[in-house]
Amino acid sequence: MAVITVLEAIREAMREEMRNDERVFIMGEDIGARGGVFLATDGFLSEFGEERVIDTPLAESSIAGIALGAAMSGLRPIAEIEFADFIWPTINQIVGEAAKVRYGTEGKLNAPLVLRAPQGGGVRGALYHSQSVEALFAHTPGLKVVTPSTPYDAKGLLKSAIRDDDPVIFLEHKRTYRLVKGEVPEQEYTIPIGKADVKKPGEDISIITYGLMVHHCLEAAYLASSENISVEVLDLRTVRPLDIESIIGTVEKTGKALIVYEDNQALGIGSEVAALISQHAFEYLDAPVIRLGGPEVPAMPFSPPLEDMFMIDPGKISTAIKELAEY
Amino acid sequence: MAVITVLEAIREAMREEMRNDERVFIMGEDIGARGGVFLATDGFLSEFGEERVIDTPLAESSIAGIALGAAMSGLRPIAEIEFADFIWPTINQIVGEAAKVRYGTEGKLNAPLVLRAPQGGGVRGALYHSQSVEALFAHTPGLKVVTPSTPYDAKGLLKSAIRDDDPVIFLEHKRTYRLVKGEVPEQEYTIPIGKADVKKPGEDISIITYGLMVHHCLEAAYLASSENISVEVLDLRTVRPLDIESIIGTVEKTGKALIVYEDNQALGIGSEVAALISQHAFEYLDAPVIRLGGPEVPAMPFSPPLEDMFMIDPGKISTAIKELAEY
Amino acid sequence: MNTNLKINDALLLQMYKEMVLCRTLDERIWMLNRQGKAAIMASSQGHEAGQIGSVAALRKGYDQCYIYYRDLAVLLTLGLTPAEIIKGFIAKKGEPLSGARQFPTHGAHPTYGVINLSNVIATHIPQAVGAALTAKIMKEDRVIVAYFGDGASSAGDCHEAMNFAAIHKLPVIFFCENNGYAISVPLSKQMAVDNVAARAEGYGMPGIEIDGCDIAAVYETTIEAVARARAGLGPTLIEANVERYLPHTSDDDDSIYRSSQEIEEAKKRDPLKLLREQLLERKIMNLKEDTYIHEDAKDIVNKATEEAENAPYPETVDFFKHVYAE
Amino acid sequence: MNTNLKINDALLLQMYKEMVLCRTLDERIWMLNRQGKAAIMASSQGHEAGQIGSVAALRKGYDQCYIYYRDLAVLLTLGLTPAEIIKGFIAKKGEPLSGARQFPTHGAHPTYGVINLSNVIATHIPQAVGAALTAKIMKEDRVIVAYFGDGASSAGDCHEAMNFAAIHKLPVIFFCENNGYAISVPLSKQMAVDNVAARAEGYGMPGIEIDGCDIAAVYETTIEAVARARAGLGPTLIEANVERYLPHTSDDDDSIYRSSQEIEEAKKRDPLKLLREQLLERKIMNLKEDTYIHEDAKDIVNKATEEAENAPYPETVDFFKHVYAE
Ligand SMILES: Cc1ncc(C[n+]2csc(CCOP(=O)(O)OP(=O)(O)O)c2C)c(N)n1
Ligand SMILES: Cc1ncc(C[n+]2csc(CCOP(=O)(O)OP(=O)(O)O)c2C)c(N)n1
Ligand SMILES: [Mg+2]
Ligand SMILES: [Mg+2]
Repeated sequence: MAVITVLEAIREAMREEMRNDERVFIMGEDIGARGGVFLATDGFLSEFGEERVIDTPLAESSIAGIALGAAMSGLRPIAEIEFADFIWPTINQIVGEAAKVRYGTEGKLNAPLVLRAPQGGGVRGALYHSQSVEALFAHTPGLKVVTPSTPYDAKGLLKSAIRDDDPVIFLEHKRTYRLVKGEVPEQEYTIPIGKADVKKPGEDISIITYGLMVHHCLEAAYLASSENISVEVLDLRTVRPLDIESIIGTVEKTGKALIVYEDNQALGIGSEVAALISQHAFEYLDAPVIRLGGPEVPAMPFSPPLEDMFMIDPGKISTAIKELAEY
Repeated sequence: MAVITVLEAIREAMREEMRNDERVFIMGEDIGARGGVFLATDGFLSEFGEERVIDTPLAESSIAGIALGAAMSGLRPIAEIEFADFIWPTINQIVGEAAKVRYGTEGKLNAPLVLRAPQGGGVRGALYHSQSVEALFAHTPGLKVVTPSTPYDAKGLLKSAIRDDDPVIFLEHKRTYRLVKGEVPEQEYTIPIGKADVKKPGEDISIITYGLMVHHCLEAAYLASSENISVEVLDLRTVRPLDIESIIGTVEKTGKALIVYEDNQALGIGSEVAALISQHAFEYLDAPVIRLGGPEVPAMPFSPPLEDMFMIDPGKISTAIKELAEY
Repeated sequence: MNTNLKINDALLLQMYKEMVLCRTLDERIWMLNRQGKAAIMASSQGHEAGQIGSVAALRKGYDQCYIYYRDLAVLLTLGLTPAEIIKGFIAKKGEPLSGARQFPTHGAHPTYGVINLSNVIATHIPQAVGAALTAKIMKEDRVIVAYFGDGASSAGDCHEAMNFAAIHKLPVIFFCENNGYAISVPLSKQMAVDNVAARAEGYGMPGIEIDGCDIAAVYETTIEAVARARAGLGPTLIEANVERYLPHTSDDDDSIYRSSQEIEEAKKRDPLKLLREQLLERKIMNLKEDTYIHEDAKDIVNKATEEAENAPYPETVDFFKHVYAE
Repeated sequence: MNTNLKINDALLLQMYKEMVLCRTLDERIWMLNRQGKAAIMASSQGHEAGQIGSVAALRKGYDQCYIYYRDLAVLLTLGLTPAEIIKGFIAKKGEPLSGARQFPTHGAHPTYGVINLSNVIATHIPQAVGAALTAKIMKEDRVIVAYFGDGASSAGDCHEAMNFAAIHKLPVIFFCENNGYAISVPLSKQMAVDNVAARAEGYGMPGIEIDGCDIAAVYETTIEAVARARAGLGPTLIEANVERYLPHTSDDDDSIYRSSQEIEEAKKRDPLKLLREQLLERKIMNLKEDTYIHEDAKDIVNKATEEAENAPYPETVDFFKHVYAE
């Protein structure tokens, strides 16, 4: 199996799907000659031509709206938002419209579009190149929201997203792009949207997480082993729909849940996960459900010591593990 | 004390603040000659003139953006979004920008604006005149989000919102506008943002709710009394910042929590409330934390039997109370 | 103008029949609202020539219309029956656009190529451009028409969509039904210029202002724009100046912001009256035929009302269907 | 044009000094980035005449500038010191706009009336209009300038803001620094017309296209627009055609999408070179003075670099401050 980066996995997924299915095309800012600011679509213009690789004007609301119109009329657009921090203008077309296409037409239309965006911090990106945006999409029925952590997952999930008949928001943590490498099979595969994945089995504490934090949690979990705390790490992979069965399953096993996410804590994905656990696994709980999410400041500051204050790292996770273990 | 409606309370709050403070002005669609589609600003144009009562073009993103610019430069705009369903285009200017003004300028600027919008269903408003939008704003530090339930609260909270030095999203449940009447003192008063209010004390079960649902919960709570179940109803009033102390306080007292909200359940306000309870009141809990929120469909359908399926009513709340009582 | 694009007598008469039917249906729905039966109604009275004249220039069932709530005549002319439409207003089962999940006239009807996805104004304009992009990519000579009001032209989505369509020379027609008001806000508070068509040049496409009460002008202008679009020459912005005779919707009270005098003045150019006079004058129709057309329309609308009123409400078992693919 | 609005020799020389300082500072920061010290840099090289010429037409500290990331010369000309600016690029304590919480050049400096709130392109255009609304409501004769690139003109916010400003005749100048690219996307893929100024007429305001490398033209055009705005005659859209000599930012590689030939061609109209030649030719400055100006600039920038590099990082105790009023 080849070892590739998350960025390469994403590029491969798109390239293969564009080769397989004529209806798939991509649109966004700088995705053509430039190949995308992160080079996710490097080489696409020359392979697929200007009609299927569309450099758009700087106008995010219409990137979403035009993609939606194309999706409703039979194509399968992959629209790229250059950074997730610029995704807000798409909310009207995605949360307001795309999510309701199928329901509001009684199934006569559907919207098979993918909205991709690099998100997350720890890259000295400051307030406006570091935000996490999954919570604003994950609230709305009709949408799917995917947050991969590894090359294998990214490729398999993005292929599923492109083939999905409903709108999928695909949020790639930009810090994983080049940092995280992993094996990816040569042969064709997909990973189902909506299924979580146990990245490390364990007995004493369940950590539920996704995206970049999976790697920090794994690091903390392996550290904990050396202190005889056995931690299970569940990677949600998809934050809408949540894999409730796997979430409840791991907590029933360990009796202790720690939810780790980089986004602001209040009303983030971890809130829903905690609410589900406290409703459906109440009788199995041996301790309070603990969330370790981003602090109560609007976004991640620029200066290195300030950014470090915001980011959750293996050290902070280890502290939480120990506290929970001792409860 | 005069008995007035929620709509009248809102009108009075704005009128008094505009009389008291020259910097306060209002802008939005149809708020001038028309007096607002719900008549919230009826008579304002003739009293305050065209410069302080600005009928805007149909352009929500700029309603928010212009209000933000005015707020940063010394005025205190009250911007009205005609229906909350049309508020999505403001997310970029409100969640993206207004929330970060103070933090991103190290306190050199602030954004004392109020964004008002009628929201909620049960009015045969269908998919696009019934949505609840509090969750999309309540996630972001830097914003405040207020959801009043009674005329007394609406007036006192709106006055506080207008005087607040930070951006406040003020979401009025349109079904309460004319339906809910109540006493309001003649003399000047305000209600602090961020404080919940016990609308009915009780011993056995805590219901935590806000907006229109406060009234349905009270009805169900009084019904429960006749079956010897004593229910406390806590009205959050503000959904960001949450009054964590009051939430934990009531659950410590009763040991059982039911959270009721009209918005889609997953990742709604109730998710955060449940998460807080399961973390901070774990040892006091005698039963799972139960949420009763909107169903997993994108929004409320039009036809009466379908709308009734969506809306939470005293009957559904009573059922949940009984189940929780029997646990 | 190419003369064979000109309207002919048979088509004029056909359009008149459609207009009479639409007006009759519109009045009936307004009445149903006043009787407390229909939930909410945005009347098309005064807009009909713009709607019918432009649809007549399309290949029905092949071209696509992204409409808004006031486009009753578009729906009717494309093929929805009056009973189907009334079912929408009283939220009955069998409503074909959304199964009565949405506000009246909203949803989609793929067979007729008509989409009215939401109540959020202007969102459909980029969507229409997206459909035009599909036509271009798939090399189909389909034309897409986006119908919208003067109010919608202020929205950012309108700007972004027009700009994109002009860059890529997409087969889309921006058809603005300018009735001078966005609910209560008059044009002078919506823009500092006199017309929306003035914007077209700044995007690099033709902008044509026409009398939207003159159905022949509407038809002929649209025919030309359709030809441009099909030939791959790109979008056109047509601004049809129309009138709104009733309040914004049945929930509105326009007496607060509009004088009855202004409305009386506007009625002088009632498209129905103008077309009727033309047909009689040019002897394409006589008075007896006119009476028959009106009676026929009333009859159709009566039967449709009965059918719709007798229909049941949708079943609640389907409430959770169509959130995701099943 | 009113002749007393014409630029004079002293002002030209002053502007030249500012331009030399800005270029020197800009080159230094680019170097700091290449050394791994400065995080990210969007160079102003080629834009300086547009920025300096327009700021010179303002009442500094009274009028307000809503700028974007490429407006280094605006910041410098308004009064920020090179040391303060470099602190922004290396995220040091004492950075005056945001306390190094934001990307370099972002935040606000109320004393100088300059705001650069976010990296989200075009959001500041309605905000600038809101500030102009404040001026109007408060009856202050303040003028607001919104600086933005050609890319920003495609955004819905730009449209909505211009339309509103024109309706209310607000004292705002829309100053577009058109360098022909939005990162890698050339103008031809951003719009079907040749210039942004073409849009102005459709909003009902003057739209003026100028050579943004000709500092006198920039100054004189802005002086006129400022006069219009102060007199209550409303907004003006100025499109200054400028050049971008370096990649979009220090993170970009423009060789993928732009020929070195094109850049060489563009350098023929380097605003610094043009102004220098003019000053020498018209004997407003001699070669020795020019050398001194350059040496002085280098000296200032050297000292500033040292000061900034020696500054500590911000303290983490303040991390939670300024989320809400305290
Ligand atoms: C985005 C959005 N904002 C506000 C509204 C509320 N609203 C409904 S119709 C309307 C006026 C639309 O005017 P126009 O586009 O001219 O169409 P007309 O009704 O005059 O035909 C408004 C403001 C809405 N539906 N969508
Ligand atoms: C809303 C938004 N979309 C995308 C970006 C990413 N981005 C940063 S700069 C830029 C190009 C801007 O071009 P232009 O406005 O012409 O300014 P220039 O850099 O050429 O001076 C883009 C697309 C952004 N910052 N904000
Ligand atoms: Mg109108
Ligand atoms: Mg540019």
